[in-house]
Amino acid sequence: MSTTPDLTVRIGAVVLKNPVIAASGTFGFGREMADVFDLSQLGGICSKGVTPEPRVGNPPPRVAETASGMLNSVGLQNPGLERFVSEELPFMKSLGTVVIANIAGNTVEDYQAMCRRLDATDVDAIELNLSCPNVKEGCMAFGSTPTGVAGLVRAVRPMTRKPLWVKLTPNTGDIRETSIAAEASGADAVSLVNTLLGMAIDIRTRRPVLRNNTGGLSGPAIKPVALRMVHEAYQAVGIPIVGMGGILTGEDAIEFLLAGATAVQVGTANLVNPLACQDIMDAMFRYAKEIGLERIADLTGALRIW
Amino acid sequence: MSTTPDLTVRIGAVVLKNPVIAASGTFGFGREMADVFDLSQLGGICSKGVTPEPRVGNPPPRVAETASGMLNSVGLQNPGLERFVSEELPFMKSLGTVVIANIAGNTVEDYQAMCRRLDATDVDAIELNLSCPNVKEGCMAFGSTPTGVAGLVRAVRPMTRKPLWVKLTPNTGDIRETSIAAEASGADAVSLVNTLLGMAIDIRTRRPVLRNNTGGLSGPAIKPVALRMVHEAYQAVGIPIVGMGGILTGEDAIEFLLAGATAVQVGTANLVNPLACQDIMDAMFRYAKEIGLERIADLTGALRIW
Amino acid sequence: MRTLVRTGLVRSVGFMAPGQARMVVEEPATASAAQPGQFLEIDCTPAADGECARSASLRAPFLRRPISFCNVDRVAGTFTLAFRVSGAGTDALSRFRTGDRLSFLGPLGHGFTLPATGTCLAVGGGIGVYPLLHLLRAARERGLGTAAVCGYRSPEEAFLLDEFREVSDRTFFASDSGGLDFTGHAGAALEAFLASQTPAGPVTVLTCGPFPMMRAVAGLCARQGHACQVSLEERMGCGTGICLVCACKVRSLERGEPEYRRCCTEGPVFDAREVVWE
Amino acid sequence: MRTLVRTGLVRSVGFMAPGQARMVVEEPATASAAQPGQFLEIDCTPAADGECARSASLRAPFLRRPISFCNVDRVAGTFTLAFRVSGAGTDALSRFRTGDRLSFLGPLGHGFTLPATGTCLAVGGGIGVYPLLHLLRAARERGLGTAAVCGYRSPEEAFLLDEFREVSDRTFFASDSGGLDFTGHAGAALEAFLASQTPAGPVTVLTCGPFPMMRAVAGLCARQGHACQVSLEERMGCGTGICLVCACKVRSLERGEPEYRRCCTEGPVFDAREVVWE
Ligand SMILES: Cc1cc2nc3c(=O)[nH]c(=O)nc-3n(C[C@H](O)[C@H](O)[C@H](O)COP(=O)(O)OP(=O)(O)OC[C@H]3O[C@@H](n4cnc5c(N)ncnc54)[C@H](O)[C@@H]3O)c2cc1C
Ligand SMILES: Cc1cc2nc3c(=O)[nH]c(=O)nc-3n(C[C@H](O)[C@H](O)[C@H](O)COP(=O)(O)OP(=O)(O)OC[C@H]3O[C@@H](n4cnc5c(N)ncnc54)[C@H](O)[C@@H]3O)c2cc1C
Ligand SMILES: Cc1cc2nc3c(=O)[nH]c(=O)nc-3n(C[C@H](O)[C@H](O)[C@H](O)COP(=O)(O)O)c2cc1C
Ligand SMILES: Cc1cc2nc3c(=O)[nH]c(=O)nc-3n(C[C@H](O)[C@H](O)[C@H](O)COP(=O)(O)O)c2cc1C
Ligand code: FES
Ligand code: FES
Repeated sequence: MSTTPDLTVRIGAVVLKNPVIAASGTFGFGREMADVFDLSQLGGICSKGVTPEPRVGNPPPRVAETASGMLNSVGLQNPGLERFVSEELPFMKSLGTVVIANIAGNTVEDYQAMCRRLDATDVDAIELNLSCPNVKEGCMAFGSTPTGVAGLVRAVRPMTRKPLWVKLTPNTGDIRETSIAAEASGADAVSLVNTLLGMAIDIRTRRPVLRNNTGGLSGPAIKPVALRMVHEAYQAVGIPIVGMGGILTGEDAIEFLLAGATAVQVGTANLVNPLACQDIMDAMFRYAKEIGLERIADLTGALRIW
Repeated sequence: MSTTPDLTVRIGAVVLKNPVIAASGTFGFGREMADVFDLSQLGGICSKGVTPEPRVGNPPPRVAETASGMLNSVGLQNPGLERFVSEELPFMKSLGTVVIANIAGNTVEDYQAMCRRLDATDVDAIELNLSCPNVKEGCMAFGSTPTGVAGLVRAVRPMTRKPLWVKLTPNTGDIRETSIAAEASGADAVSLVNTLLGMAIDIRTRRPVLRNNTGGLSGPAIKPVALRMVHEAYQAVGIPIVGMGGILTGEDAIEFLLAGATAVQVGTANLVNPLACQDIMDAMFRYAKEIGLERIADLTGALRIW
Repeated sequence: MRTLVRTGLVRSVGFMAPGQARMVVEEPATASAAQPGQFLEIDCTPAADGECARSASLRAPFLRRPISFCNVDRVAGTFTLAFRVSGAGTDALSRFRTGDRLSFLGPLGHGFTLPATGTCLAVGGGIGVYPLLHLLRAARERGLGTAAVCGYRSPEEAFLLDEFREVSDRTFFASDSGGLDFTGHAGAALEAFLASQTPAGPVTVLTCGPFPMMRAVAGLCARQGHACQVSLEERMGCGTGICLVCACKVRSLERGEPEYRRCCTEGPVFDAREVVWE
Repeated sequence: MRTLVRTGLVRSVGFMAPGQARMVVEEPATASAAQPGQFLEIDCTPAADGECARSASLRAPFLRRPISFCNVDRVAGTFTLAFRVSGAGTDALSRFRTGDRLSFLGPLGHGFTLPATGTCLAVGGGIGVYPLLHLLRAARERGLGTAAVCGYRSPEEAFLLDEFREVSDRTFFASDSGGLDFTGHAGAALEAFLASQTPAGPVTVLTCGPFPMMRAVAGLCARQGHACQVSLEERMGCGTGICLVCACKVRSLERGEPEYRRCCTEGPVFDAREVVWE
């Protein structure tokens, strides 16, 4: 890619080559795709959600297809923080792109301890997952109310100098309030949105399709809701927004920038198209070139509401 | 239709021939479909949202297609309560099915006055729309918090002996809480759910596609969320639940019954298939027959969670 | 009971010009019923036989698309749809193949009203020319005079010229980039045409095309005292009148107050004097 | 870089038996690379040329579907997919036509491991027989002994019999309702087969089919001391290892603790001794 248009964006102190980040839980730790396309081109990679101890995850079935989307109930299957730091992070850092560690815990202390540990690594940013709908304790419970968000972010903030991105849940009455709480408590960015809590039923067995009964809805189905929330949050906070939810194409990504996102994460799209991130980066570049845009960053919030 | 299986369901005092109701705002007042299929077969018809005074609605564009769904921002265009009572209600009552009046207002007094007026009519039930995302004041503001719901329902309850169904919004942190508030304040049923607030952007013009900027998301895209909310509410309240959100086929409708709905409303499906309600009724009948079910009402809440 | 949901057999699909597709569909009842200016709400995925609403996961795109009748052959029991490929729906439609089944609702809407006598002067711009072909054929069958003023972007994108010649006493083709009878848009072409010709009897102008063009045409008709009917376009949900998303702002000739009417039911064709040109 | 996303040309589509479809696809690189027991993640809507991810509104159904190689012809550069129409995705797939483009990811997964010597005894039930055809052909090419024990619901639903005869030294066809070599399910058939035959050299059993059947087969192999590989089935998201939804419970032979492994990457084929049969 040539240098004009300039695709660089900044999330606080973190500079991304371009606004496209592979989303947490939909790109592993980058290993599976490392020989599929050149990952150094990516704006960034966000790790699968990491917890203090290893987690085996939920029993299968863990996936249900829905109209233009899917439900998942993986339940944060991961090797635990120590193995993440020793085995996965070095590999991710070797890829030549910005690396974000997505972390989740059951208690405030879990998050604090993980942030302290990550502070001593070369990870570029920490994404506090306050929005996983697939685990019994913590996580989404923190993220669904402004007080929950504020309490957690305030407790964690002193533990690290790393940029803190707070990933919020759409399963809330007002995303502005939780975003404002994150900003006021010291977050460097908010990531919007995680999955909507959903359910699918097999009428033959009269059972939920997912063994976990409910799961997180992602994919194009949720794009209108995610886009609205990014737009709302953009009017409410001054910190950068990392937008996501149903992005499949470059056009989708540009919609999120216009609504107020500084960067985007691409999740479910990677499942149906392993080259999704690359295709989206290419399409954004072409678009910027076509309309004679100098800096992609100028699109952020450029939506003209009626 | 023969009499076995028995498709009758009861929402409090209201007996429906079968669980299929045409949803508010997606069937007009029944006129357009009256010569398309035999409306007397329907479980019920819910009117377009009616307000105290006539409303012209929002400027166009009022619709945006989304992945497996649509956004609308009609904004409660309707002839006002008086003309509804004098011109539309008699026609609806002549159809030979249960008629539900869906009403919306800006203030508590609006709802009170409308309920008083409707009490003197032969409407079978009143659906309090506390969830329209397309009007500036009132409505969804009442429905998004438990205290809002409780305050409104309590104020309105003494105004009428008609059954009160309270239609709630999915744009809330916990549907159980608003459902419990409705029940505790005297609602006879809750209708779940109205549309999710969403947005679509035209990247060429950098404008929201909808002239109203945001709109209500409906259709199959929202089914997993609606189904989960019905399931949650069923575990929280004892009054019947009228389930809806993305029902397109008989299977979809049965999923809602299993999750806890006593009846369902079919909305957006009518737009793409004018015979949707009929097709769904037929499919439910066939299904019940095939599995040897005597009463469709036995499906309500029959989901076996893991 | 009125049959609203129908399935037709696709007889042929092809391109008339780049991005301009044409599909011939066989469904005799629809061909008989079709009135000029009416439209169908079309499902853009091939239908299994008789099927209307397929399961959610197979509806792609989700909503139907409104397309007007471009031509109708009652004897053969067929009708022609002509459309510009401008998005997911029309793209999917252009990929149908002979033998596919097409699911549609209709005929829908309030079409053009043919005058009792005189000349039907059809004025179209871009894809707005399509429904005018059916209109002119119907007018000629009624023994009315027929004339067509059609505006295109360029001669390369000018389609259906022969077809228009066939059904019109006079044709006048305009192109923004020159090379046809007139250089300029359809509104200006109409002015030139009316200045040079005196069509037989009272003239009724029937127009379809971009909003600014139709506004110019309506203005000219008002000044020159011709009756004028315009076919408006609005995004639709149902096409059948139940969802109220297709609001067109019109001013009732009796009441005078601007109000929203349904493009799919009270329209798409309105008396030009009713339209609020904003 | 590894090419993961490919597009092939559909050579033919048809039904072998009611609800049992077969599709032949040309894509030489895929045909060369395909290993027995591997699968593809298939997009169930025809692809425009080279296209992979189409716009959201046209992805229907949304996720890809895992389908195994049933047969491979490296010389012709083609492979065969055989599948039961059991839902929206496979239904859409069965409606493809000759000349359509098929988008897929793969070859994916860890397939069967052919032994160095002896006999490959393939045991399949229902649609589980499909991948065994490719397996037996590969085994024969390697000079191994081949035998097939296939279980069907009824003789009417017994497909690919001739194809299995062609690649197997011995075949033994079972049907739940009688009328073939054996009456009963594939597990019982295997027991009868092994009681009546002594295949050449050490026997490696490779099985694919319903879970209870494979459990029975694995139990028999454990008792009789045959190596056994089983092909598990789990709902998938990506097929490429990045989403972790396809968890299969297995017990590591070294560590012994049950753990979840990815059906799409560590599987679908596992050593029978690893599988947690619950
Ligand atoms: C009454 C009527 C008759 C029409 N007749 C014809 C015809 O004969 N030939 C023809 O080429 N076009 C016609 N159109 C326009 C045609 O409906 C649109 O071009 C088409 O819907 C675009 O769909 P798409 O999926 O290709 O585009 P997309 O932009 O992907 O569509 C997205 C959504 O917007 C709607 N939409 C987009 N553009 C328009 C538009 N111009 N008008 C209305 N809705 C739109 C679509 O229906 C869909 O809901 C007619 C429109 C109306 C209202
Ligand atoms: C590794 C592997 C190889 C396979 N090979 C074959 C084959 O060669 N021939 C064949 O007929 N079938 C095969 N299957 C099963 C096949 O994938 C399913 O029948 C198919 O996905 C059903 O999709 P559908 O849309 O028709 O059904 P739907 O029920 O509509 O599918 C809904 C969702 O559930 C998933 N699903 C449904 N049934 C299954 C199932 N049995 N296994 C996995 N996912 C399922 C679908 O992928 C989809 O995501 C294989 C499965 C796996 C895991
Ligand atoms: C299979 C799967 C696993 C996910 N795991 C995580 C996770 O571990 N941590 C997290 O913050 N989000 C997780 N997510 C949510 C995504 O990162 C993203 O927020 C969401 O899916 C919406 O974006 P999308 O529609 O582009 O997928 C997961 C999503 C999917 C589909
Ligand atoms: C065009 C349109 C208009 C609607 N108008 C109303 C309304 O006036 N009052 C109301 O309570 N709900 C209204 N709704 C919401 C529906 O009744 C229903 O709750 C929602 O669309 C979800 O169901 P569905 O996915 O089956 O459409 C409207 C929905 C649509 C699509
Ligand atoms: S499109 Fe639904 S009323 Fe016109
Ligand atoms: S299907 Fe995604 S990891 Fe196996």
